[in-house]
Amino acid sequence: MKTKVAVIRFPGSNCDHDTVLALERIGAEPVTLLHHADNLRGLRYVVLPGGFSYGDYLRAGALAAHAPIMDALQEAVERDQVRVLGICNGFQILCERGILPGALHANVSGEFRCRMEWIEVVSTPAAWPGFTPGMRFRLPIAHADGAYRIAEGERKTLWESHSVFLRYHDPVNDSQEYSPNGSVDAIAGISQGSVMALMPHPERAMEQWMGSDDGRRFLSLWLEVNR
Amino acid sequence: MSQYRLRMAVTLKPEVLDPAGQATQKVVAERGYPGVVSLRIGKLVDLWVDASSAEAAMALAQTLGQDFLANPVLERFEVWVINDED
Amino acid sequence: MSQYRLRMAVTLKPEVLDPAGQATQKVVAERGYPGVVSLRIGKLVDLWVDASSAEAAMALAQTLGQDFLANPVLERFEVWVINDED
Amino acid sequence: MNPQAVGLSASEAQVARQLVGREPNDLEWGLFGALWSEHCSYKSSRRVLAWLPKAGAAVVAGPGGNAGVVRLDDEVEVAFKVESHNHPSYVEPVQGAATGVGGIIRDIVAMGARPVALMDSLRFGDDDRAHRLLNGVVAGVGGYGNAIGVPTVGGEVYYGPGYDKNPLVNVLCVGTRQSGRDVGARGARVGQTVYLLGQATGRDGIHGASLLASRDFSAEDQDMRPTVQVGDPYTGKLLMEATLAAIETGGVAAVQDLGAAGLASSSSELAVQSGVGLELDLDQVPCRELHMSAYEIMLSETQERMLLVFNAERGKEALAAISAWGLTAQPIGRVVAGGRYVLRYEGIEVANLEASWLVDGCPLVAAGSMVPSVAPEVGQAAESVSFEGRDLLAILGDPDCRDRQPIYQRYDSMIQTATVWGPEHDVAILALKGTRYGLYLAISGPGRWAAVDAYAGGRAAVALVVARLATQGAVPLGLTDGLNLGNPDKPEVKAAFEQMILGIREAALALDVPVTGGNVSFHNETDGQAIWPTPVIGGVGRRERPTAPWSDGLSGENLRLILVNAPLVPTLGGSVGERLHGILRAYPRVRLQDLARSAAWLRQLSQNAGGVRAVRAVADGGVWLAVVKMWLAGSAGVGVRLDLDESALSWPRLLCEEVGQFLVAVDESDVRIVLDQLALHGLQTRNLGQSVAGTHLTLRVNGDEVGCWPRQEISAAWRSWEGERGGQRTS
Ligand SMILES: Nc1ncnc2c1ncn2[C@@H]1O[C@H](COP(=O)(O)OP(=O)(O)O)[C@@H](O)[C@H]1O
Ligand SMILES: [Mg+2]
Repeated sequence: MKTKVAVIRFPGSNCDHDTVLALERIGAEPVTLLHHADNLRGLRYVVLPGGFSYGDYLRAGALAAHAPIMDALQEAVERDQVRVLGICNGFQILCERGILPGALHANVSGEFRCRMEWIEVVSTPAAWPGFTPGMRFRLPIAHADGAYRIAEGERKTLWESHSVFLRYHDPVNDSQEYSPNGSVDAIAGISQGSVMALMPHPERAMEQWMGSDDGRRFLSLWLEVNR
Repeated sequence: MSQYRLRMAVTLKPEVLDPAGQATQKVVAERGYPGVVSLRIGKLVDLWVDASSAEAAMALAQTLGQDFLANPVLERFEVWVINDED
Repeated sequence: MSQYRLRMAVTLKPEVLDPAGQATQKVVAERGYPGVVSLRIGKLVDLWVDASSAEAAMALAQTLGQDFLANPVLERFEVWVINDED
Repeated sequence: MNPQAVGLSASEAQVARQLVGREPNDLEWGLFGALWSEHCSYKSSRRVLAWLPKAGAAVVAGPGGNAGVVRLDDEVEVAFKVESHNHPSYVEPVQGAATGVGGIIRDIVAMGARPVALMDSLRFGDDDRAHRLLNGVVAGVGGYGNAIGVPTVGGEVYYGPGYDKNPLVNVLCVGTRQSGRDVGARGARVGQTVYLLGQATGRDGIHGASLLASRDFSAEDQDMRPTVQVGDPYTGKLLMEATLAAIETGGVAAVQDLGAAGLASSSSELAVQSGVGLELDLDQVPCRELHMSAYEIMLSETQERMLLVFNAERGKEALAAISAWGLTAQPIGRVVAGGRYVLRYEGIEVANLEASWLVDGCPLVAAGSMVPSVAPEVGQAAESVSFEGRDLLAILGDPDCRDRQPIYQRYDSMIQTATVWGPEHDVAILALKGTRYGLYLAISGPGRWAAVDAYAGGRAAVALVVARLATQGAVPLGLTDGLNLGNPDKPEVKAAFEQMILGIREAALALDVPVTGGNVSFHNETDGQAIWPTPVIGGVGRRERPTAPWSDGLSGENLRLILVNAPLVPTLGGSVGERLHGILRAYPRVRLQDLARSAAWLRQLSQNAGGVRAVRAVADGGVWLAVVKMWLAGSAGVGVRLDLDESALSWPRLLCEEVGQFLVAVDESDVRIVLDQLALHGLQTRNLGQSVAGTHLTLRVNGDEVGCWPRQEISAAWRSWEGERGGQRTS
């Protein structure tokens, strides 16, 4: 039986289709749900894909955070520990909603950035033992607002609670301090409970010819399937 | 019911880096305008609100600020009522 | 020389389409906040300026508004001096 | 009203009066002014554009519609076109460029095709305003394309005087549709209702493109600039999805996007193309502002709008598909028999014309004769100029040559997950779902090469697109041309325009590619200073196995570097090399037959690669830049030894930019076979050197070592933007 995965589509989502294809590539059965739906149809896996949910003019993810589907999602997370993956705009929405701590702010360059990056797993999320520290993935980023920010006091808690999941990595200088967007502590993704989110796009790294097929490995680990 | 005009200033907290402001400040300096010590860019929201009183209008604006218009991790906001002469 | 703090509101001319305001207003209405008749989003620029007088500071801000901070085709701007208590 | 106020000449006004048989009212004058503007009527260009070859085996739709369409295979068709947004981008770079992207995307959508790729062709001056403009334009292109979810997979940028106050922003959009899903403006039938979809109409850019883009700029225009349109990619996305979903239902009879001259041009063109009349009720048009006049409603250039007509069978389903995207289609009129174009507002008939008067009535300027100009004398003076190592580094860092990463990393080039090769290559490759053919895209728009000899420039633009497609062995299917020039009323501009078209025509015929559509932008001229005539050519090609591209990087030692189709006497005319010495002479006329044979050889070879490990087309910066790019794109630990020994010709050989030359890297063991093959094809070759172990590039000219540079130094010279914010040019 294929695992069914909800892919949430807001009117301005634009990576929903790529995410659906990627999930199909690893043998899952994606089901697209619209932003105004008021329940998750009992699905246990949910992806919030990338894009510009309601234009993202005000702040990325700010308006989407209040969509009916997000009420349903929050309830499902709290009650049933439904597994959520936020990718790029999905990450921004989860932070805006307060399901994840912190916020994603304008890149330090002040510019959109689209290019391949290396990311490294920092800590194993309790719900996903398959991700182990030191694991590396080559995945593209494509965002203007990807600088992770969090209040200074909470930053410590974030580390102590092992919520820092992924960091950017510079293989040339083997640097831990490299970040393409100016995130604090080079944070590329965080996880708490059954929710994880990252700025890079695993769904865009599914074949060698895309520049990397590490996204397969990433999504398979998230879905807990053998690819 | 009357219509009230309110204005909200949404500014980045002082400790949050402002790439847009920095870039603008740099351009301003390069073009030879001395004296600009700091420049920060925020958002301005102009609201026209139907409400029973100025207080009710303010209360609505405050709610909007909290729920949508500002992100408390990065920003703070202030609202004021504007006279229509402005 | 003293330091002056000025604030500039850069707003879209009323006849110019404001996609940000439009999208925000629509969602605000859909989520059940009644009474918001119109919502427009502009830019706010906070300036800290070294100048010989408040007038000189204002003059600089006006120049910056014209040359950089607002595009006269789309926007207009107003500047005011802020007391540091604000 | 004085017809001059809407841009009509006295004689045009007289023709309009005769057609109408009475004095047109103000609104009618406004409609004539807009539709008979240069931008909408193509009055100065139409007769000359007719020279372009339109027929080809793959052509589904040639010029005339919103975009050309070619067949990729039995299932998939490709719609593509280039569009300019030059004036608006000067007035407001971010919004001007953004709305340019939005506009060309809607053209593709109006053909029933889903946009799959964008490319941008930009030109800026070399004054210090250039970086502000560039920054804004790049933000605008990215801001719209990234948000609407169409990847920008390539583009080009060049600099030159004359573009200072007339920057160019040309955007190519490519879309795909299923075969047989032909829609367009032709299908409206009597009795059907006309709907307007998308953004509410405001007073945006009234008469903008039609009037302002149809004459020159001067300093006095500052105060009369029209309200600039603002791009809204979010609404653009909803409009795109809703329109495509509606078309998908089979319920759409006709569709036309609203661009220049808004409702006036879209509705009258739809009427003429469908051979029907229209009655529009302007009270039904949703407006963003109060008290808009009929004139304003008809001529507003508010973005993100589409005109649709539904058929009886499936119209309801189409309307439902639209509302599923949160948009409402507003009925604004009906299709009637005959050809009458009637507008009503506030209960009164405000205009009553024949639609064809507006669309086809404008008197056209006669074309000159179809004789190519004589090639200007080039002379040898510049060929004797000699170069030093640091000149070569300067060429790498020249704004026309250097790395474009600071620009393209601001564009989402990967969304839709079909990009095999993106903007870091000279040709883009898309692996589309549902076809075994890859879609290959290239764009080229030499201004420097057309500056002195527009005919040579037109040929070169087409030649470079075909050459770039050939580096992957792709077969060109069709071309689109964006032609940017000054004021066509000036004899020298008109002549350059005609010569440029002749050049494009010659090259397209010789290389066997049709031109299926394009755009003409005149009046790129401020205070009497015009731009270089600038032909921007976009091309689409196809080949199987797109996910296994032929390399453009130097991947190992002991590869021989061979120059294929080397000119017997290379020239520096029009090159970056000679401009470094303050010279700008005529660019050489591309040897089209030799290019055709080289491309044929590459296509053949691409089936089995036969020892050729990497290929690049020579262009700006000549062989020198081609070698450097091939080297830097290859693996570390490989060095290059270049050895030129042709006495007086060595420097021109290295820096000649004549298109049609290819740099290939060949396995040492296959060199003999490859050279024999090339001889058989009648192609001249030159041995340039080889890849070696190591990390340096060494250059010897006529026995003297000119330089020996570590990879780091060459890379830094080419990435001369590093450290600059956003990589703008600093003069
Ligand atoms: N340079 C050109 N070469 C070939 N066809 C052209 C050229 N310029 C315009 N056309 C054709 O003329 C028609 C009208 O062009 P245009 O007014 O730019 O279309 P739109 O209004 O959709 O932008 C189109 O079919 C276009 O392809
Ligand atoms: Mg069109």
